[in-house]
Amino acid sequence: MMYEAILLAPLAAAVVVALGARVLPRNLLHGLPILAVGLSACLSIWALLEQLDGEPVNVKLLDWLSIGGFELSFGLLIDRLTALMMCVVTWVSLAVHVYTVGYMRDDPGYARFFALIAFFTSAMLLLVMADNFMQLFVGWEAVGLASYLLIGFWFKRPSANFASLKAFLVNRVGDLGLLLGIALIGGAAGSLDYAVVFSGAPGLAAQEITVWPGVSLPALDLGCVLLFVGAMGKSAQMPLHIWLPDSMEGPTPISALIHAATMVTAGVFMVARMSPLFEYSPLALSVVLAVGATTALATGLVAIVQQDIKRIVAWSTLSQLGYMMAGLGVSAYSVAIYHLFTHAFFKALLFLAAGAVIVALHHEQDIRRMGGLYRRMPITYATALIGGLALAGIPGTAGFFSKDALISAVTQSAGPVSAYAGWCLLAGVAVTAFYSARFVLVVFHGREPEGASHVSELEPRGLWMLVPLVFLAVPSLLIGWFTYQPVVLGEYFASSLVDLQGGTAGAPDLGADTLDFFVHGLYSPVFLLALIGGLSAWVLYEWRPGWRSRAAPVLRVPGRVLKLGYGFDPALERAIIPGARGLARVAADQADARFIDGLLVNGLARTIRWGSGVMRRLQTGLLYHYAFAMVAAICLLIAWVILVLD
Amino acid sequence: MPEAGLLSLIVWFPVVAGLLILGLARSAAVARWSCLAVALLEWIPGFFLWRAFEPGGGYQFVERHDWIERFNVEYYLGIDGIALALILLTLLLTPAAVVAGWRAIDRRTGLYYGALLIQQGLMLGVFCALDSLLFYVFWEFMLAPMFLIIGIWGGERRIYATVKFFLFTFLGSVFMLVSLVYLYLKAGSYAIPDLHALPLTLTEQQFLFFGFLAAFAVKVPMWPVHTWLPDAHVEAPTGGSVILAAILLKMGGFGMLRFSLPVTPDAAYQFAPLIVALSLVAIVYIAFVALAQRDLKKLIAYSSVAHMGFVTLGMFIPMAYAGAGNEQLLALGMGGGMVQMISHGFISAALFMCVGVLYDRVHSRRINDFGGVANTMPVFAVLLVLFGLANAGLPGTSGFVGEFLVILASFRAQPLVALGAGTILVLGAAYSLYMIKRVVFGEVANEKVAALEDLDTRELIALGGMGLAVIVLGLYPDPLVEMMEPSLDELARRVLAGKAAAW
Amino acid sequence: MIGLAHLLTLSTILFAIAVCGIFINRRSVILLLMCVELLLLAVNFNFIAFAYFLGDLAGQVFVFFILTVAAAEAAIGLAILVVLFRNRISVNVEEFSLLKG
Amino acid sequence: MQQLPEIFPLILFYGWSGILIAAAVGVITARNPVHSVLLLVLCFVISAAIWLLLRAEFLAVALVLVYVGAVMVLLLFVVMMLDINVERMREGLTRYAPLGVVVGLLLAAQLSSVWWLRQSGLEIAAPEDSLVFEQGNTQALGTLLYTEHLYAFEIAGYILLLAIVGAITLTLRRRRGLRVQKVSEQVAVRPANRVRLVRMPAEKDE
Repeated sequence: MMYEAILLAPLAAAVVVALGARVLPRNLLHGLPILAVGLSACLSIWALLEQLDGEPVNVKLLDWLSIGGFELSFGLLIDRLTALMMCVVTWVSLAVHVYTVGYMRDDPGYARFFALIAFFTSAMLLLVMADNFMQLFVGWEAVGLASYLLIGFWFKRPSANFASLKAFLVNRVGDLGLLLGIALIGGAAGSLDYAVVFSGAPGLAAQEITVWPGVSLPALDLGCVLLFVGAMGKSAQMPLHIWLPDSMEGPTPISALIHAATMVTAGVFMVARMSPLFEYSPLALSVVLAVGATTALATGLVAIVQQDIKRIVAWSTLSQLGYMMAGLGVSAYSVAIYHLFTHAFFKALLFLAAGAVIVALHHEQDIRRMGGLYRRMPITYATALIGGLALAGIPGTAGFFSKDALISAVTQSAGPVSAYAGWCLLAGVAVTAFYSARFVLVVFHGREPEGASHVSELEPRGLWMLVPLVFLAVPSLLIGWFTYQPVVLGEYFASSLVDLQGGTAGAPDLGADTLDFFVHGLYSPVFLLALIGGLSAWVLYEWRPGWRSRAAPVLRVPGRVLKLGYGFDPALERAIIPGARGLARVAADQADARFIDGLLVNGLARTIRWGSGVMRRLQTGLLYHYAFAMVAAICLLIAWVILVLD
Repeated sequence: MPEAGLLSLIVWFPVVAGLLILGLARSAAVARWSCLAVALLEWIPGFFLWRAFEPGGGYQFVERHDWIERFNVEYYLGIDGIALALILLTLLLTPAAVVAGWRAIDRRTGLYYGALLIQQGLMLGVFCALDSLLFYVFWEFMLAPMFLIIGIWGGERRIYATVKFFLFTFLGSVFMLVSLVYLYLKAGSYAIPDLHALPLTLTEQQFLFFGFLAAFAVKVPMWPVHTWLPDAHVEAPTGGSVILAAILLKMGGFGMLRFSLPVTPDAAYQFAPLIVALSLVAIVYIAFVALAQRDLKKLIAYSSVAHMGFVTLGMFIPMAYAGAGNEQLLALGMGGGMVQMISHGFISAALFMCVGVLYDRVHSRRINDFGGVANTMPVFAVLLVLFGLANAGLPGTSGFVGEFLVILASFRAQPLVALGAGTILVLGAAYSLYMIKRVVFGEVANEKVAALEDLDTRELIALGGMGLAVIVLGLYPDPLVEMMEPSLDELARRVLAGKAAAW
Repeated sequence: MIGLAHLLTLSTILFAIAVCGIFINRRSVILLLMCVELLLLAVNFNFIAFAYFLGDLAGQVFVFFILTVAAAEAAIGLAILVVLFRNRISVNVEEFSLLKG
Repeated sequence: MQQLPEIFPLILFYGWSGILIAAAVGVITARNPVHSVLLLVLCFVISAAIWLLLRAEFLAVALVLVYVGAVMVLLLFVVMMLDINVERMREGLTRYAPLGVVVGLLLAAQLSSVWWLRQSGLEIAAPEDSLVFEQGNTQALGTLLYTEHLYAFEIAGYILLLAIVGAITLTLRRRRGLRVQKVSEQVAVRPANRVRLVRMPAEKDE
């Protein structure tokens, strides 16, 4: 009953708010969702505590349908992984809900917004609490729907509409992979229940799928790769990452909740959830590792050249998602999930801080028109700094614990692409530190732009926005100290994640306990790289800004490449979209209208009309022609009688 | 309520009422309200039908009387789960079709609403008929009211559209008649259960299969005999479009389940790859065609073709590649096809009604004439987005269920086919949401859009009801599937057992 | 003695003359009607001859009915002719081609 | 009945046949339609005579009565009634003559070929042996018509009726503006249709 309440409370609030948008008082419009999500959040903690000393729980909700040997149903599977995800989702969601009260205060779509984020919370919970693949897919698409509707929240803006459509369609490409993966597993295992499929994983590994007569592929490898394609879409891995930067068209709370903390990590969660399958497919793991590591470095580099405050954070999100994927790729599921966990807090924090800046500056998003805000917005500055430090992985912050552990796991793994991945991630550390520092320095330090004198973080939204910032800053700074030991070193995930390859165990760099790891971190090259990155940002943006213009000619070409995001977006906009449109036009106008309808269908009609025109000329209307025809026919008939019948 | 005669009541009540309205209704209001009343009254026997039906009980509510003794033609009615699902769909959607014409039909209303009800009765007759000649009679008579509805109240090119519609469907069904007559000569009976049991050689089955295919493929419609559909839809009044898309197209799929598969199982098995190929073309290629449409109704019509491609795909893919004896897979595919049909009935009807709502107000169906409708019609916008997303197969809506099951079945049979079919995930979303982006979102595009009024109560009830149905079917399709499953299992067994061996 | 051959030859000649007549007279509907009567007469000859030589009255019955129908045909035909003439002031066959496609 | 020489019917036959063929040729070649009709009458009369030779007495009489008496008179009537331009009617006679002759000959040749080809195998019973002609021809025919062919006979009657009705309706000319007594209306008339009672206020003296 409690578990159902966690899932359904936000949904109920969403429905009530949506239906009562015009009649409910304003207090209820935000009060109900906040209460509902708060309830879910508290119950999630309860669920987590239950799980700490209990067995996984499986609750059946509803028989969806059963046909052809498949019994599909909705059900809740709560184990430690789920419980952790539930806590992340509900607590970040709660913070964002509260923040939204301030952020969206003057928006005409106030009720719609709350209905949608409450709905999103439910959908995300549905996803993480799923006990079968079908429900996973339902939740998967439902969060995609919420994301689509929220990116396009300001539906009057053409750019928002374009971004939402793009996000949905790119996600759908990934979803296609996921759906095919599900279909494969369903077909091979004969069931879509996690329990059945996971217990049959070794058997699946031996199966082969006939893709084409004569061509067979290992079922599990193919299935895991397809599932990962789904994860690539949702978790925005290259090359399906293109939707995430554009999704910043949505309101900032959404960017924090959906496009940083929760939804985009669904892919990571999903791969972790499928660890019993991926463990039997080294090939799929290598793919995950390669894609993740590439994304981690490549998108981090792009973050350096962004000028839009939200896009910097967005590209950094991509990079961090790459880190998580890389962690999954070396079977360090617990570490990847741990990074997901910490990242949710500090990335949401960064987004919310960015949102506070944006609101304070009256929807100015260009960092070149910002600066020196630390005086005007001290609390925001402090929290953003904490977020930046955590993102850069400075020892002691939450980000340090998760990221260093993750890098350790990757660099010590021994897969075919481990070396490449290790170098990517290490280089990524410096890059991360660089753009984090740049973000904080450019926005909060430096010269104050003109007209900024009246800026204040207390006015006009006040506490509604500051409380969530502080609330998120605390775990971003401190949570590593409490959780590192049990989650990464301990056996927290032993019951929910399968790690046959030994991704985390046997990594000496992980330290003996939390303090050991912290001290170890201070000496590690990772910290050094982070310091180098951060310091170079300080040099270029604070100490000697002039050096930037001097370096500009040298960096023009790489800068351009990065600004274009390696050409993915231009390729989409100049080649794929026009190509699809052209294909559609050809299909519609030439193939369908002209060929099938024009040539075949109407052509047939024309042929008949032509034929009847010819036949018509035989009908002269003159009597003797008919008479002649009759007599001639009689002659022929008689001739036939004489010659043939005799 | 007594079960005997229930089917006759359901079939003939609207026909008689329609004739009465056609003959007697003097004013538009009388015609409208009485038609709506009849359509809603039909729900009562429909409800009893639903309650009294026992899944797995074979053909039920059977009525059997001699009709033309000389040729052993019978008045033979009866339903299984498959037919019941479609009957309920018809009953539920007819009131929506009535409401759809409420504003737009302002001349010869009596004739219009009479024709609508007669159409309903005849369609129900098709689903109920267990005598193949009776089936054929209903099947052909069904064309007449639709012919009138499009031909009289249609748009500018209505004559072209009706002639095309009529010729296409008629040509197809003539081949079916030939097949039926051959079967009669062979079996000495027109009763469908007898035809199911009739042993046939493979060659016979091949010819019969194509005879049936000609009729059903046109109705579904399958690529490349689909071009009548966009024209018919574009010219038809909204109510006509609703009926056409929601129910008339389902005749094709229903016919395949009633005739093509069980009567000629071995030929179906043999030609399944062909049907699968055509279905794939319909899904992928037609989706592209839909993407390029500038007319709302055409877009939805093409998307109907693509979605009905899923129906045929689901029915034939399990046979195309999987080995014989895989009954569960076949039941899965056919079940997916059936769910897809029911779901598409609601979704396409709702989408056409949405277009009708816009057309009633703006008198245009061109996508470019709209933009920013959400600003002036928020409730309508929510519903249109819902139906658009359902059309894109979003989970939680009924559109997902069928596609999911069909892809599940396809992948087991042939992964590449599943990949091709799966592109609907992207393409379907592309054309649905691209349309929504241009119509619903954005700034108010012009004065006409600025002057739009939101839905009135009638429209809201009709569209809201369909929206509810779409969501309920998406979240809880179990009752629907449970109703059909025994029939599908039975059918799958029969099909896979084959006939040529018996001969 | 008159043989069957005599009669058949006669009817053949009569028939041929009537057919010739249809082709020669391309003008007058009346003449066409008359030729048709001649054709029927030729046919009647055959029936009567066979009735005689086969000793079966059915042939004569047939002739009886042919006469009846021919009379009806002539009546209607002439009526049409009159109406036609009244409307077109002509019985010229070449001027009538209403059925021209 | 006195026996005539065998040759006598044959002579009659040849003579009448000659006249018949000549008259038929005349029908199709005569310049004046009236001549054609008259020649056609001759044809029918001669035919009737030949039919008598073939013991079809009733039909011969019927032919003369019905055809010569009714149909041909009708034809003649029409021909004379309609003011036909004879000269124009005859144009092109020679133009199409060859074609007509060719077609006619072809047909004749084909028809006779049937006869010549089949002649050998066909056994024709001697007419004297036939019992059918024992009783009077009219009686025999009547018996047959009213028993075996009763339905056909009835239908023939209807056809004739139809022809009568058809001919009348076709040729009946309704003239506009003709003042005719409409009896039914006169009978059905009511006082209200003829007399209108009007209530007038009485005139007041000012």
